[in-house]
Amino acid sequence: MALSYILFAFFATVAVVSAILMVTRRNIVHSAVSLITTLLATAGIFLQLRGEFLFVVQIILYVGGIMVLFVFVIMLVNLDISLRSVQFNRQKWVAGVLALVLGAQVVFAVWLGSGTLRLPPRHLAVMPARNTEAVGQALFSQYILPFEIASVLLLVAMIGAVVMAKRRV
Amino acid sequence: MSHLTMPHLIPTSIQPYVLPVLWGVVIVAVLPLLAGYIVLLERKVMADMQARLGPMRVGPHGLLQPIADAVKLLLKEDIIPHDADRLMFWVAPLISVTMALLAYAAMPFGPAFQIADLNVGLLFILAISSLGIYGIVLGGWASNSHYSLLGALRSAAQLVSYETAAGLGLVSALLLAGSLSMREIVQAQYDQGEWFVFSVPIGFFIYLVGSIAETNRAPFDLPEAESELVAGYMTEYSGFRWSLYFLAEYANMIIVAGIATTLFLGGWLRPFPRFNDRLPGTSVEILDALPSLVFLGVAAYCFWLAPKQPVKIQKLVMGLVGGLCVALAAALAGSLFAPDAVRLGVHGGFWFMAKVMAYLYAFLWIRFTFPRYRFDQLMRLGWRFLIPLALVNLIAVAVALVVSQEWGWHPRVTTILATLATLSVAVWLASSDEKHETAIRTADGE
Amino acid sequence: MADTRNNGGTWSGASNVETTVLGADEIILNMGPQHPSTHGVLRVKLKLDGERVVDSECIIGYLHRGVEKIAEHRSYQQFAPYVDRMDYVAAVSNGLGYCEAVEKLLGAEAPPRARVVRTILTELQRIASHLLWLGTHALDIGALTPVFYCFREREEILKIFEKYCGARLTTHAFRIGGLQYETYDGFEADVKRFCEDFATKIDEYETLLTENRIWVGRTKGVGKLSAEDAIALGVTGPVLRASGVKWDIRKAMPYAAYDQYEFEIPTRPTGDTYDRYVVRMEEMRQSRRICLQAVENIPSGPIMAKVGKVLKPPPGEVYHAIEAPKGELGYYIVSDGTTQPYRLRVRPPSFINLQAFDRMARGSLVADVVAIIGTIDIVLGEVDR
Amino acid sequence: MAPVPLDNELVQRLKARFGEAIREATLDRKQAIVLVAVGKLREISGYCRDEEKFDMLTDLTAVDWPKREKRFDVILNLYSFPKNERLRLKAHAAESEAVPSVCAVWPVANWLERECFDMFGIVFEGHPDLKRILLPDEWQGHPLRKDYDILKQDTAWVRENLGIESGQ
Repeated sequence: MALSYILFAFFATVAVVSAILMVTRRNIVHSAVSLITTLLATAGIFLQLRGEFLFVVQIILYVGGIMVLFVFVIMLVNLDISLRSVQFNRQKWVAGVLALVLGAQVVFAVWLGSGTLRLPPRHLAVMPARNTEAVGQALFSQYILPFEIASVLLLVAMIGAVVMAKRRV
Repeated sequence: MSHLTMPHLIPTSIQPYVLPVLWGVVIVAVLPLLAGYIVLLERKVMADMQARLGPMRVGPHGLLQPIADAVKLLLKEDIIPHDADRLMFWVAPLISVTMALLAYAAMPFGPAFQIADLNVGLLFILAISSLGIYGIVLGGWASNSHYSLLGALRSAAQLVSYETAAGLGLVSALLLAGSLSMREIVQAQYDQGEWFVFSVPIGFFIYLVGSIAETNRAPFDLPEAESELVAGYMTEYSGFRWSLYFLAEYANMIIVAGIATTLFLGGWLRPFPRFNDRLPGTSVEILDALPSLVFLGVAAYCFWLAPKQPVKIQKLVMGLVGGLCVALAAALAGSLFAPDAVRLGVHGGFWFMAKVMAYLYAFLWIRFTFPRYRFDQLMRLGWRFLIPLALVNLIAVAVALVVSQEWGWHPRVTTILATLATLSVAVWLASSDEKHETAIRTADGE
Repeated sequence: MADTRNNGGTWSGASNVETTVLGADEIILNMGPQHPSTHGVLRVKLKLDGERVVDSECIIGYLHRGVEKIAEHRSYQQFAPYVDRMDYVAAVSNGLGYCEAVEKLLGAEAPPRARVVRTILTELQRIASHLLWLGTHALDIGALTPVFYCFREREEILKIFEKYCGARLTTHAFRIGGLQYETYDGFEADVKRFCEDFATKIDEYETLLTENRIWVGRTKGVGKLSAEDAIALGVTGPVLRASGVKWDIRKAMPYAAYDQYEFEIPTRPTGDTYDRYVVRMEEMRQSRRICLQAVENIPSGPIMAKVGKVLKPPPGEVYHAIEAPKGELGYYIVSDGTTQPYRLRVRPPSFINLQAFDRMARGSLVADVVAIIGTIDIVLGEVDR
Repeated sequence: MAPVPLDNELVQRLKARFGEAIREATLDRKQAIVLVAVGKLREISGYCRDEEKFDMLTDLTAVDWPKREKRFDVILNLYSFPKNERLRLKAHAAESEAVPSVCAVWPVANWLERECFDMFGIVFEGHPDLKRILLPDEWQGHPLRKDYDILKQDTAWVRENLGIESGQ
């Protein structure tokens, strides 16, 4: 079990570090790449929980699909104009207060200790062995409604994109 | 890993760790050599199709050409453009190569030779190879030159759109296989006694076209089309860095061929797996003797050629190649009498590589006969023809399966009906596309 | 060679090249003069809106050697080799044009045997020039194989030239008044053998390209030129015939021995890249027919008219044009009675056909620009002179 | 062989239409040459194209006769597709005299006139974009003039751009 702790620690630190990197980088493409590493790290954690299907879908969808479009857009937009514009809009104080409140909540939860959290029994946390079929079954049996709603939502998004693109051409 | 026939030198406790590493090292070592020899094969086949000889100078019939190329690339000066983004410039080819090599983890080279039999094997390979796009996009952006940026954007758009088409082509075969693990897919083809290429031919066709586009091969090699964008995203790369991209491209080609073989051409299965009447008097199935006969034939040809070589050293190397073929033939023949697992392992490997090579030959053949698509035609083919066709094919195959299960018709009959239905839709799609295309041309012609 | 260093003077109002970067809606893409597919040192400045060409300007002159100025300081015989260096892909037909122009100036006439041999060599050169065009044009559009087939056939023709006059490319095969060398024995056999197996070879190219959906997709409707535009822009040769104008100097004003043979003039209605491809392929077949008819009976007799060593044409001027593979190649020679021409003007078909490039490229895509340059079939030696 | 005065219907129709603007018509080596006044060049070209059906300008060039006071001959070679005939219009122009451009009549004249300007320095008035076509923009002198010695080049441009001292 020692190995899984090491792996978890590794993935967690990579995720946090690259998230911080993403926010602080001056060069947009560097921040995009660090966002990709964050997503990959979370995929690693899914794998840790033996959720291979989720691991693979996370990579195909997020990193292989959406982030490619992000990087695509970054390159099409003319970088040097946006770099010259002011990055921060002087709301330091509001941001500071919010950060403090959030930090306090996190500290309080950790202080209470995991005993108070009503975590589901241990074995459920780990996904069943052949989880592709399991995910498929769950998706089309218990959660059929959210699945349909999600697909309608995607359809709306696609039609919106087509309409916007059409006008410009 | 239990089916591994390796003598148990390694204590079982650490076997699951050591063996994958061992196989990994073997693949990472063998792959550049294999990629190099595929480049030589490509140049030889291209030459043969163009009434000329191809590389003949380095080694007999140019057999040592890949080594010469590799050494040249190592010695070439490694230029980094003036204000390129150095970090990205360095990382981009690395991303491409690592993703290409990583995808071999789930590739079943034979019943015995597979690093990790994930139960999401196919999806894993697709996911990892889709990460390869970053190598191209970041490389194009980092070299900070007008041409390579245009090339990078074009290849990203092409890869993303053809990945969907190829993926949908694969899904139609997955419906029949019922599982994502590469090993179970091959097993399903053995159980159904039929390669999926015969039951879902249109899926195979879509995947063939999609895979050509996905590896930037002609006639879809627009990103590095010499005449317009000079060399696309690779323009600013030179020396070893450039060869990393080159290695990534050929590794991707082998992966794509591997997927097609596993899914459509029955992975490591022998052409007629169930036909097993024996050679008279021995326990050897007739078809099993085939591979060793092939290698014996090649060896004979090499020995016949050897004395004809002009230079003494070439005689020697040609003899060496002949010897190698004889050794392979002996190994294949020897394994016939070894325990079952070894025989299956060795022969499976041979058949897998034979099919991969056949698939790659189709790549090369297509490359030298077709001119290049224009970028808008390429996109139009992808989005207006291939993806809709793949969706229709998917629905048709699904309906065929349900019909064969519910009404008890023989699955082969329903799949053939599904193929015919999809074909008619394809013809309609092509003709409507044609009319539309001429409409555009006449519109912007005036 | 309009240089861009001065402040954009060469371009109607656009700012200097460096400032228009990707972000703005239009970019200026500079192709050449060292671009792999500009068939020599041609530089094209394209103003692009995305992938579509909005405006284009051809900048030429990189290969200008001042041939017409040199002609005024050379005797008529001395100038003949210079003519081969203009359209170096079809040197023999340049030579034919020049020799016939000077013969017209002198009022001399080449003997029948010389005229027939000249016709055969010129038609072989036309096939060779079209083969080189087909190979490089297909290579630009991405078909890797035809170029090797075309060069294999072209090699046969160059061997015949080499056997006849010792040179393959810049042959200087003809002299003013006729021929320098008698045809080597076996000349008729070589030409006949080439023509025989060329028929199957040209079908080979057709199977590779004509019905190829991608080839048709890349060439049909690309670089359209209507008949009126073609005549207005002075375009001649295969480009004019592909726009539907049935005109060929070999038929309109026969020269050499063309009036003795029958052959058709291929034309196509729409005048796009595909039609020009079909016209040139058909022209190769017709040239083969001419060669076969000519080789049957080459008249015997002298190969050189009596024009004497020192040529002093009486004062006056003449314009003589022939049908070169690229179009109408004309020589306007003014003589002042001395041994050197007073003024020698060459009417270069590539130079004038290239002017139609802007009309064809406007509104097409960047990838088509390469196909359009290929389809006009220009040789920069002739464009720049 | 010497040029013979020519008087066929075409010349008569031209004379009827333009009177003394048609200076002379000769036949040299069976090719018709009509000398016209340079001022009327554009009208005569328009007439030739529309009424006389000379729909293609095959070539436009010039010849330099330094000893004459109107030193340049501007030569227009016309061709008629319907009549399968050639005609050569010639106009005398002095060194600084502007010749009316025929770009409006035959668009092919655009590059041909630019080359004439580049080589002879003849200014074509009414040309859309008259600038050098073969030589670099900053080149001094017009090479095809008889007084432009073949050895003398624009040494300044050569030294500055090609870095060759002797210009040879």
